[in-house]
Amino acid sequence: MKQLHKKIDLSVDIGGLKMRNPVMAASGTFGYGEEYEEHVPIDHLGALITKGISLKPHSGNPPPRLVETTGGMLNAIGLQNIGVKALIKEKIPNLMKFGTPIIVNVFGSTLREYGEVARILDGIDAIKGLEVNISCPNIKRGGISFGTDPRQVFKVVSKIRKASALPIMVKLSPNVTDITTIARSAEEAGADVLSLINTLTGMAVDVDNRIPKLGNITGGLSGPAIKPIALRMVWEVYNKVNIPIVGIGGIFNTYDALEFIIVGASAIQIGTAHFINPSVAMEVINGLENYLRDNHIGTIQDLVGSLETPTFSIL
Amino acid sequence: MKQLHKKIDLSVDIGGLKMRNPVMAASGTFGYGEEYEEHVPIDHLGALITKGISLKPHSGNPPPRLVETTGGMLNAIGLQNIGVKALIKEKIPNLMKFGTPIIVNVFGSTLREYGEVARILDGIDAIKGLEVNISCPNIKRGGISFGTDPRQVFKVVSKIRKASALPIMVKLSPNVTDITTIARSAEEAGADVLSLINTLTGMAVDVDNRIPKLGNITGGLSGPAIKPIALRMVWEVYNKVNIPIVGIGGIFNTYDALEFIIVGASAIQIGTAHFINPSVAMEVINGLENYLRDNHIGTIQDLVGSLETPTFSIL
Amino acid sequence: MARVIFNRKISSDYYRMRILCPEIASRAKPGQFIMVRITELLDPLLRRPFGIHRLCHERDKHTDNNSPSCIEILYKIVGKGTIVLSEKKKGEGIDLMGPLGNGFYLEQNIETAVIVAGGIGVAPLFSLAQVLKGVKGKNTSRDKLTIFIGGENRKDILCLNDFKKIGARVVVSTIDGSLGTKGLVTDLLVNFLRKHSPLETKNLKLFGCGPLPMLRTLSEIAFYKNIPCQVSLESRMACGVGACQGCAVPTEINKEGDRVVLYQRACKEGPVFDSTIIFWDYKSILLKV
Amino acid sequence: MARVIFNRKISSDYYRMRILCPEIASRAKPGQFIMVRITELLDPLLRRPFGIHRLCHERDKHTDNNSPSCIEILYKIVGKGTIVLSEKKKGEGIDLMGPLGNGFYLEQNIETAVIVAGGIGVAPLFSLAQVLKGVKGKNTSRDKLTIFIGGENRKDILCLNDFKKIGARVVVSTIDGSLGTKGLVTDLLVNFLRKHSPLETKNLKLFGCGPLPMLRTLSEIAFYKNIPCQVSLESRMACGVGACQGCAVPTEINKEGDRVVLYQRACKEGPVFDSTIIFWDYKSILLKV
Ligand SMILES: Cc1cc2nc3c(=O)[nH]c(=O)nc-3n(C[C@H](O)[C@H](O)[C@H](O)COP(=O)(O)OP(=O)(O)OC[C@H]3O[C@@H](n4cnc5c(N)ncnc54)[C@H](O)[C@@H]3O)c2cc1C
Ligand SMILES: Cc1cc2nc3c(=O)[nH]c(=O)nc-3n(C[C@H](O)[C@H](O)[C@H](O)COP(=O)(O)OP(=O)(O)OC[C@H]3O[C@@H](n4cnc5c(N)ncnc54)[C@H](O)[C@@H]3O)c2cc1C
Ligand SMILES: Cc1cc2nc3c(=O)[nH]c(=O)nc-3n(C[C@H](O)[C@H](O)[C@H](O)COP(=O)(O)O)c2cc1C
Ligand SMILES: Cc1cc2nc3c(=O)[nH]c(=O)nc-3n(C[C@H](O)[C@H](O)[C@H](O)COP(=O)(O)O)c2cc1C
Ligand code: FES
Ligand code: FES
Repeated sequence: MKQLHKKIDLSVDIGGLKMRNPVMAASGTFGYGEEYEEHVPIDHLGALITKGISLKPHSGNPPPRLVETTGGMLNAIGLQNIGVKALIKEKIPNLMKFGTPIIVNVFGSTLREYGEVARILDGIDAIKGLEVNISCPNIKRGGISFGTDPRQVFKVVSKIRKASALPIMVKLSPNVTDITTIARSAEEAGADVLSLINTLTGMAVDVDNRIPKLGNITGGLSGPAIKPIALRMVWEVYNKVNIPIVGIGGIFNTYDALEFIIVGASAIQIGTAHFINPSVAMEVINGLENYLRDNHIGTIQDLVGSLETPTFSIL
Repeated sequence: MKQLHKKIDLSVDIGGLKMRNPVMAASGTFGYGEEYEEHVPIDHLGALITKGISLKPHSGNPPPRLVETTGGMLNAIGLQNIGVKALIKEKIPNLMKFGTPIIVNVFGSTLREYGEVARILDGIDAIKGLEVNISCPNIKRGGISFGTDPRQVFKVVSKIRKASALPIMVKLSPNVTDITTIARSAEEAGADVLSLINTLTGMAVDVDNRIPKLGNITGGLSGPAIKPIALRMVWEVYNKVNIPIVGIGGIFNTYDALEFIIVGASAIQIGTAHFINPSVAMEVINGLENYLRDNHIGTIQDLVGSLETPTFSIL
Repeated sequence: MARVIFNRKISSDYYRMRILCPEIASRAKPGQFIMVRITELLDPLLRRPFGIHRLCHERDKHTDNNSPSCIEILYKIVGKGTIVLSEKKKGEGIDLMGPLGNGFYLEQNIETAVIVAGGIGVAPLFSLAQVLKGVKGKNTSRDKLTIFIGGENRKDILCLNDFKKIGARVVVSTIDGSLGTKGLVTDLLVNFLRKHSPLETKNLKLFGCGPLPMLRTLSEIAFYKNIPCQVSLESRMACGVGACQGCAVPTEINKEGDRVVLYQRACKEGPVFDSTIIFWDYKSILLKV
Repeated sequence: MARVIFNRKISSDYYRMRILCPEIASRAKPGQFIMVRITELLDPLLRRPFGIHRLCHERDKHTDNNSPSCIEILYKIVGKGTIVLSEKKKGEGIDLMGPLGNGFYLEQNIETAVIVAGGIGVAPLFSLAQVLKGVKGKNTSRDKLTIFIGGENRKDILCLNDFKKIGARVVVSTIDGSLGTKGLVTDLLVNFLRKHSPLETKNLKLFGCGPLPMLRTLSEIAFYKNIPCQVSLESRMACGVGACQGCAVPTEINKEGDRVVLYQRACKEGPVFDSTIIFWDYKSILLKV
């Protein structure tokens, strides 16, 4: 079945984000790019999403910040970041040199802060889009995350929509009863793209000392353990919204990426897998190309949401 | 540090359920006992919970019904069960011979059905308690699960409370934004015990055929993958309710069981682990005894909720 | 704990493993299976089911004891579980549960038997042939037991000489014609049956194991020829003992005059079923198992 | 891919593994570490960090090339990752990332150095001693390099002869007194320093690696005696390259006149830190890492 090695076009344009391929590095797992410079040809990535940034610098949570779980890991890095001004001054110039689209992940602890961060980032040439992390505790509302209340989500996204002309990708929290209502709020408020999922809140205990294994008590679960949940959520949201979706959660190889695309993701992000296999993004990019070629599929777009579901059942 | 081999008392009484130890077999993973008869000394178990039972028999979901995921598995058995009457006639007599407390897991697709099943089971001597599965799709409300709406939970539990004098354990769904509000509804409606968590809804895709790997499209995720989420939820609920909690989710060994007890569970259930290691419950029972002895702790109760959390943090 | 006696690669993708497990071997019947724990770690998580391929004695212990002390499994590398299994070394411990399920139903006097195997489906059928051929020199005539073995190509045709050695007639087909007749094994079976009068096939029994489409065709042939046929089915399994209901196979049974669909457990009521009770129209879903 | 040259048990819980990895070995500095992928499967999931214990040449290839082709790690079995690692066989491939982190800072002329090791903390300190002793016969006087090694009992005292062989003075203590002086290794250090005049300790450098309480005491001793001290810290790691912020170590730095706490990455700014910048009061949490 060998055929001529036709070049497959993996490029995508999702909600104004143009990328040479649909494989991005997820926020918080790829630093500011420079950390993986030696290990990954960063210019091959579809896009690079920075660690979440807020108005002022934050020092983050007390250690321990990590714990391995079966098929996953919990992280409680907290809000640690250098603040939006330092990002622009110290990190963006270096990031630019990779020639990879940069998407800045933003968050705030108040509505206002979200807006301000977005405004400061608006008009900076190297930045091709914003990813809005709505899984952050809302200080005004007693620490309940913005991302679990559809009305709050609408407000946050509207605020950012007004503050920025950049493509806006809203990153959804999986810690909700019905992710589709949150997704629709974000869509109505003007999101261009939805990305999901962020981590699921979890916990681990040191039974010898009877203390939490994380300094922050709870943390966010990522990795292959959460993939089934992430897939289900992408599929649910795909059936309810009309804007493109970016799939995230436990993607470790080409098959995992394909699962997300087939249930409805127009692109994907890789997080935890980088830690275990820094070549993972390159392997997935090649793997997607091979899959398209082997299956005579012209573009990624033709694969998005191509899941066939059984049409009959037996009582 | 060898000391006299003092007999440790593992017995617990939670909300009227008296058990020789806090280790139960979880619903749907241990059949009706007889299936594991050859492989497990069933009389050593704290209690045995039957597969979920409804008023009428159900044939269940189309295959495939199982798929392995990293650190877990998805199941979509559906409602398959022989109906409450056949349970009483065909299964209970055999179950009684083990001398292990039997708890019947019940569900319905209408409020009324829940009540009727409970009423039919009331007064049967061998049955020591009911576990109410509220993660079932509510037909009247378009398939949304009872377990995600606090008002519905209140209604279901009240209905059962009226229909039965048995200890009632309400099994909570983890597919919710805030499990503590659901827990409190169940408590207010008269639940004696809460058990958590049931499975998280997930999905898997066969990328070669571009179809779901489960006949039912989605299924319930269980196993070690979900343990961090389950632990977090038990801890959250423990801090909000005054009735005993039974911890469930990915318990594979003594350490896992201890984690749940330390964050607030008075007893635990083992599910998926039986499939991999049929001796798991016996190992956990012995392990708990050894832990108590080694740590000079008198009873399990002294360990429940003994987590110490850090009292300071650095900005 | 059971112990690996050998674990040999027998052709590109196929391995044969002999395991010392007297408690399982002494009770095992053809068609039953074992659940193997692949690793003490949690990836892969679930046990994997394998048919009992062969019953035998440990080589260096020729005891008078008639009951076998070892079983063999014959397996194909298809994913991570079988890859890890193929790395097990001689002497290593291995965690098994078994024998599980209902094996083939064998009446006292089976006059003539025809076994149809597709690919790795041959695995449980060798132990069946062993038993059908009886213990000491019984049923030695080649006419009494015929084995049809089909596969994609010659590499997928296993156990040829083993079957010959126990005195069975062996008929082979491959899709690409690289060994035996080119074509489907079920087509050869149709030809074979055509040559026999209904009287001759009267006391014939059919046994099959292999890919679902093959088994379905086999079942149709048996139905039209009115020959009793038992098939061994595969299904995804978690517990292997009947506790989880995960391995459901749709069957059609008679209930108050109606044919109703009822799910039966491959691990408990099966994996061997009478071919007439399987609800084959379900194949569109089952095929993807 | 890197390849295992040997993987030896050196005492009950300790293993020594030599790995052929010229690209890493030729660039490695004492105090740096590698991240090892334990398995191709997903349990255990994360890579595990190990200090570079020793730089050396592959035995059977005595080339003129001065740069080492192999590294060794010395590791203690503490959980499933190290158990699986201990099962790796000679000749197997092994997936490494490295050399990572900042090693020990070595000025041109270190006159006298004192190394303090607790338990498995000795691992990265041997490569440090190798370098401190210089290449060809430099610093051969025993007075120039002293190693204090402490442990629970004699089994935890590793590399004794290795240090002696390269010409260092070795002082040993164990908690149970089964080898060397009974007691804490830091108490021996205090005695040792008491015997030296401030003038003598003026050009002394301290280096330490071991359990956190030991390092804290070491740091206090260094502070009171005003001796420069570098410590190598452990922390839970995920990426090992500075990307995840997971391995944060609290440090105290001067910011506009105030001492403020700042988290630094053990994998990037560390694992070796100047002992004065570590925020030791944090130990109550750190101890539980
Ligand atoms: C009763 C029974 C007896 C069997 N006997 C044999 C035998 O003797 N020799 C042999 O080689 N194989 C046998 N199988 C199939 C064998 O269990 C699977 O090939 C094996 O579990 C695959 O594991 P894996 O991790 O290598 O593959 P995976 O990575 O899990 O899957 C690879 C492929 O194998 C299929 N598969 C996985 N698990 C199962 C399963 N439980 N049942 C059916 N298909 C599955 C999947 O659809 C997938 O396409 C039997 C199956 C059953 C149910
Ligand atoms: C920079 C650095 C260098 C190291 N060098 C060495 C070395 O040369 N030799 C050596 O034996 N060990 C070294 N360690 C510690 C080693 O990484 C851990 O012992 C190992 O990861 C444990 O893996 P495991 O799966 O066996 O244990 P696990 O089952 O993961 O854990 C068992 C115990 O080890 C502790 N632990 C687990 N992971 C880490 C970690 N990343 N850092 C610290 N403690 C951990 C846990 O608290 C737990 O108590 C080093 C650690 C770091 C950060
Ligand atoms: C160490 C770590 C830090 C993270 N930091 C952020 C962050 O700052 N902002 C954000 O939106 N998501 C953050 N995430 C979530 C990831 O971007 C991603 O959504 C999640 O890890 C699931 O994907 P994965 O399973 O591929 O890792 C972080 C994840 C990890 C593991
Ligand atoms: C095959 C299977 C069937 C199950 N059936 C039921 C059921 O009928 N009723 C119920 O309340 N929970 C059911 N569960 C959920 C388990 O009781 C348990 O809550 C869940 O599996 C998490 O625990 P584990 O990780 O230990 O398996 C089922 C789980 C599995 C794996
Ligand atoms: S595999 Fe569990 S019932 Fe068959
Ligand atoms: S381990 Fe990721 S930053 Fe250090």
